[in-house]
Amino acid sequence: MSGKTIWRRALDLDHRIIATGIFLIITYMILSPIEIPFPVSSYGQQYYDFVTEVPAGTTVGFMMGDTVATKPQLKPSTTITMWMLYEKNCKIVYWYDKVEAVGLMNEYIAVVDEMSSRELVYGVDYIDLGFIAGTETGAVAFLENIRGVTGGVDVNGDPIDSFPIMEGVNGGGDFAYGIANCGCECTEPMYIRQWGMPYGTELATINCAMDLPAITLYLATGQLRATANGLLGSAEFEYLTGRLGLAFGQILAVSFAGLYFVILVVLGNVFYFIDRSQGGN
Amino acid sequence: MAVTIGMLVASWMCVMLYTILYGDQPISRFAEHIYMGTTAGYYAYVNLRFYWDKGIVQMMEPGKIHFIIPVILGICVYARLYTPTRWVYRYPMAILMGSMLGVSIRTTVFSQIIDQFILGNLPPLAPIVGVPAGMAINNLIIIFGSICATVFFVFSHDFAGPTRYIHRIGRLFLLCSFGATYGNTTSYRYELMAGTMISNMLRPVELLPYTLGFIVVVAIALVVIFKMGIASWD
Amino acid sequence: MSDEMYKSTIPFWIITILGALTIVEYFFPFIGNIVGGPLEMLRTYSTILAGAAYGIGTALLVANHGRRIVRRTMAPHWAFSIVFFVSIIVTVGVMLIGGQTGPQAQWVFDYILAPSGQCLYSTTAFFISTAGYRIFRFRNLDATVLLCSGLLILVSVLPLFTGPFPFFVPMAMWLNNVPVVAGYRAFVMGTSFGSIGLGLRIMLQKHPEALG
Amino acid sequence: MSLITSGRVVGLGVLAVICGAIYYYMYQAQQGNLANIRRLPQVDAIDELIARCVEMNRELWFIPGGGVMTNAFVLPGILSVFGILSYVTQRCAEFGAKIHCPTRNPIGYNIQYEIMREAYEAAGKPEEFDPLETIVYFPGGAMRPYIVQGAHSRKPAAAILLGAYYHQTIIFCEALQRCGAMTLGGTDTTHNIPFMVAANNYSLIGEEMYAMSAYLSKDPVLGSTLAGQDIGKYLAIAITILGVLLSAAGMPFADWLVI
Repeated sequence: MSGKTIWRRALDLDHRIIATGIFLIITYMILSPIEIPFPVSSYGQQYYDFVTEVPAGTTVGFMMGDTVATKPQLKPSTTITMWMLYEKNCKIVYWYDKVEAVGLMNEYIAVVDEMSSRELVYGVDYIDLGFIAGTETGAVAFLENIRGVTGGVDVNGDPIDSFPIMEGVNGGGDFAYGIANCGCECTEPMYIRQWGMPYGTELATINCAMDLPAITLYLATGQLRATANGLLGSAEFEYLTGRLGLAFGQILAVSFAGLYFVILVVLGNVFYFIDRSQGGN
Repeated sequence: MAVTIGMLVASWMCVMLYTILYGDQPISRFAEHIYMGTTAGYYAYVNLRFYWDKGIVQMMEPGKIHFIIPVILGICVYARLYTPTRWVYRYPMAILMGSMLGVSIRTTVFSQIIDQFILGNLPPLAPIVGVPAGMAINNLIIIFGSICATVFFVFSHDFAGPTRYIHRIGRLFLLCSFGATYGNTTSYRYELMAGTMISNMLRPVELLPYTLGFIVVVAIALVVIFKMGIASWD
Repeated sequence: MSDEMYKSTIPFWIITILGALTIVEYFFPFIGNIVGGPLEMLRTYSTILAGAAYGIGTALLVANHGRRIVRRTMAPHWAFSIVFFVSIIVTVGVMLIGGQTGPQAQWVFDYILAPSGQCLYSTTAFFISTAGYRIFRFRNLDATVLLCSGLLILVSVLPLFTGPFPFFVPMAMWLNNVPVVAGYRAFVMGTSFGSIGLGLRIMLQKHPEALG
Repeated sequence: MSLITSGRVVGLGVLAVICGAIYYYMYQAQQGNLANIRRLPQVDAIDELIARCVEMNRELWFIPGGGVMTNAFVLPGILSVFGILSYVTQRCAEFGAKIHCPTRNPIGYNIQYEIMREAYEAAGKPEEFDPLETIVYFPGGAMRPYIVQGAHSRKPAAAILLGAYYHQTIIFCEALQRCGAMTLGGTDTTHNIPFMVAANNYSLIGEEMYAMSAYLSKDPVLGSTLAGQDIGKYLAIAITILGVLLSAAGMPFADWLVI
């Protein structure tokens, strides 16, 4: 250890210790939460307004590309969106471009069914068109001709023409409003350019927090109407609709983890500069 | 019962997978291979089921015999696994790639170049005259910044002399944007972690003792593994 | 017909013609009337193809692990390959029995696939923390800009900070709506030009690696 | 019925200008007039990384990003790396550095396999290409533990991470940096580029990666196409400045662009 200052040694701290620290903080904060109020950001308000603005009774296209990894954050905003639309008697057409959504779809519908004041009827209130492979070409082909790509059947293999919800719906242009849950794949620009732009559909996305800066530019030009931004969006949405739940509990643990991160960055820099001023490298 | 066992399995899988943070050792490899098998099977099943339902089943229906084309092309993809017939897969790939390039180029030029860069920077979306001074300044910053940052991506010009300042300012604007993504992503990662722990490990509270007990078992096993030299700590 | 002809010339011409027609039909309605239908059909076909192509990864994986078990190479890792085979057989088996939304498949999804996926994904949190401690330094102006903007945005999305200090929110909003938009606009346009250029190079058959 | 779909005239014009400029520069290059392309400093970094591997007698890891090639959205990122892989493999073979390429792209695997085999042949050392070890395939999820554990036990001296990267970016960069590897990273996916920039020794931002691919290509004509893309950028900048001035003067310039 000769030639190493104490600062240098602090900087070489084993990464496993730092990792254990974050593990302990999050566990502790989840097991014994405290409550703090917070201001609602304009993105949350914008998304709330968008969902409120959808006229009662319209048919909404819903790309439900949630993944297992983003489920804890996006499930609240997704299910509350679905619930708000159902409360207005809107009809929703679901499909997904991700394999994992196959397992999540039923779970979300069950949650919404429980929240909803009325019984949801398959084929009248909603229809599940299943997984569409081929991401961008898949989306283009699907939005051009739904019956062509799905082969005229829904996820269970029943012909979609036998359901009243699909009357007169055969393309992206038939949805005046669309919502795309993009999970964490950053496919928002893809839906903007293949759905919102050519068909003029009013588009909003539900996405994880990291995509936000990359899509603020589309929000600024109005190509995208609104975004529910990750866990914060979910928490804000829960707050605005008065249905506090899962997201609200997590956001605190995340806050303390963020504090830990800020402290780590500051400490790392302080040690580094002291070490450098004392002749380290 | 199945639900309780499932929750236990879920939390134990998480504990075992988190041990990848402690180096290369058998516990995490075991969990990793389980995950690998499950995910490979699940993805392959759902995708091939799509191929089966939309291709083969549809082909059998009256009047839809033309769906035999994608069915055959789909089989051609697998020709690449065998060296002498490798070239066959080029046909399905060529069709895929041609369609993909076409559909992405034809709309990219609108949504990402014209609507975004050119129209987005112009009034009325970015008014400069007749609005509060703050807003006008903001819009000018956006226009100036985006032009500088575009110059950063110009490759046919050597940035020496005064133009190198434009290049440098462009880089700073880009880095500022990346910083924003970086902050959001950091919070997102912690959200993931909190979500994982809430939904898989720490809830429901009745099962918590089993999870904690398993953590202790794994910790002891790790100590043994590292002490006995089965895996190296450094 | 020579080998070269059907092994590489024709596939590349398929890309060129298909790509060019797809672009042209979007702009010219009279061409769209002629080739629009067939192209739409081809896109429908390509979704089916994409579904089929996904299985190739699993095929490769099975081949790799089978080889490992047969040759017993990379000891002792070949033993784990058996674990792999057990789990893939179980997964595909339960999905064949109950379908992709059946109760058994749902169990595997809910209690093995979903938690493991989330868990592996969330390990990024640890790596970000250690990277924050070891890598992110205010070394020069570039790094300082990146870090300051990152930290400001980070604290603005965490209620622990915005609760007591609400002024972080408007600051972050300004950052998000002004410099970030400027930077990303250029980035997005740059990558768009790049991808158009790349697509054109492939369509002009100057990128022979594209099909391998 | 109009000749051109309404609302798409300007887009067609812009596309035509870009394509025309690219074709023009390509034609000029074929005639022998190569365009002047700025040398990216990262090109020299590749040689530095390889030299480091030779010096330390350890492996160089080339990690192409994820994404499937059936997705147009990430296709440019995947395709642009093939040219770079070919170049790096050949350089490694020439200098005698060992290269290891764990890939997680199922369709790309075979293509990358062929590229590497051909590169070894081009360098005159086909016997050094080990089909089981030089390139290995992993499914998306399993790549993360493989890299983390592999970096821990095999300690590569240098790593090149290029392609369409998702959340793995920070795991890979941090794990590789931690084991002392020198890294060059680049991606075109917006949400992970910050980590590439912050955590790597050298980084390629977005379009620079495509440019590098054209630049390193054996065909000098491709490098010249970059100049064609630049014409598009100059055009966009010019229209923007003109538009801002005209609109400030009260003319409805934005309306002219949506015909």
